Amino acid sequence: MQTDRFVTPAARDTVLVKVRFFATHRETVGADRVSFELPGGASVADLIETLVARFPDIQPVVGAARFAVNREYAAPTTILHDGDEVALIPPVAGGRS
Amino acid sequence: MQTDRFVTPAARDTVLVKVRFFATHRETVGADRVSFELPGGASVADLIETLVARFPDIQPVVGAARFAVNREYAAPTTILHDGDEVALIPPVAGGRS
Amino acid sequence: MATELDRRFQVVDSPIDAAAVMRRVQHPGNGAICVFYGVVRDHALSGRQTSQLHYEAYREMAEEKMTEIADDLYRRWGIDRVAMTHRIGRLGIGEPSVVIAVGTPHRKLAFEACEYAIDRLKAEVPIWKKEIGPDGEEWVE
Amino acid sequence: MATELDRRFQVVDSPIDAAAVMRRVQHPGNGAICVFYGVVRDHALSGRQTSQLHYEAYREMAEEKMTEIADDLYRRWGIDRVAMTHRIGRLGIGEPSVVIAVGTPHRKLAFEACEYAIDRLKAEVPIWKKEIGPDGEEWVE
Repeated sequence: MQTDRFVTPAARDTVLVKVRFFATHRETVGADRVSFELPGGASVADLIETLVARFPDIQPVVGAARFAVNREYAAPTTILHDGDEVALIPPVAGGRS
Repeated sequence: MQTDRFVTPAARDTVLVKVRFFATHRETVGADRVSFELPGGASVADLIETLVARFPDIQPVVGAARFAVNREYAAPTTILHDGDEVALIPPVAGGRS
Repeated sequence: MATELDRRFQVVDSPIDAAAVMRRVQHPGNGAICVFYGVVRDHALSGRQTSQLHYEAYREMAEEKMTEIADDLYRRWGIDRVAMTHRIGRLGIGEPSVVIAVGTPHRKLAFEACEYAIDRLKAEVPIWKKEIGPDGEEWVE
Repeated sequence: MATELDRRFQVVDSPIDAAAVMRRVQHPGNGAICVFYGVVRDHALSGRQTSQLHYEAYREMAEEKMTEIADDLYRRWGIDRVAMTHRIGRLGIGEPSVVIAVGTPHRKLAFEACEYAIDRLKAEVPIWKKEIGPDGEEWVE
């Protein structure tokens, strides 16, 4: 379609993801979910960078977190898609007890 | 004491034991407990011999039994004392399930 | 005589109150409780169909043996929160014949001690079972 | 949607009905049922006294992960009789935070699979706990 040519690359490639926070992260951020708009092709690692820029207090605790994309554990290199649900998973304690 | 001399050795040395039967033994003997009078110094093995003489049907199953004297597992060589409770313990099944 | 402690090791002739067995191991230091149920199942070791089991016990010795097993749990692991109840008489499919509960601070030990207890119970405690099915009755040995 | 099968893997915010968890693994082929209770205890890993725990879950993922663990029980051992319920919110000492039941024909596998399930759950299922005691509150990591 002709109209496609006039959409800017930035607008076309933007992905909107929902990020969920739990436990110590939730308390640090002060919210249990926040939506982020990221450039197309952004990875989980890129999201974390954006996240730390917006919530600097989370930096000390984010290093120990795992990540889930759509409720599956995912590597930081995972590319995000529009509508994905990303969760920061702080360490779970139960392994020892 | 003088009277001791006139007690016959046989009478003096007799022990009375109570024998208990369970499960397949109980059904074979047709009773759950029987008392036996045995010569002093008799062992569990001697008791079993007496038992088989009185209840021949028990012979095929008694070989697999364990024995308990006063509710403790006991070897066939264990010497019995007056008033002992002897039990024949058929194999228990649960080891596998 | 019939203190709560005594009741930790019981042979009973009515349905087992599993909640009561668990209550006997309650302790604020428990982080884990492992409960084992031995249950009457529809197929016997013989492969034949079973409709009922009949359990018989040398009750006094059985309760003494259970107490000895508990003493060994204490000697091996320092565990003093264990309770065992074995039922005798006729049981239908799905009914528990034995319930063992073990409470410990951490979970690994709860599993290990509970499995040890039932293994010892099955090997040493004088309780017998007879399978009753469409093809007749037989003591299981 | 809310069939009995779905309810086998649950995060709940009220006291766990352990009898209901057990009912979900009932089967005439069961010879053994192993039930694990994770319980709030009075001393935390930190060694500090605890009076309450607060549990928080990523509920949707937690229930999916429990289902995955159950799938693995089936793949490894052919076990399809497993149920797990984890409670969230505030719990006092002695209250169960998690109950797992596994039913099998023979007992050895019931213990092995139940321990496997709780080990996996503790490592993978996104549920966190905060210790609340006289000295303050802290997320346990």
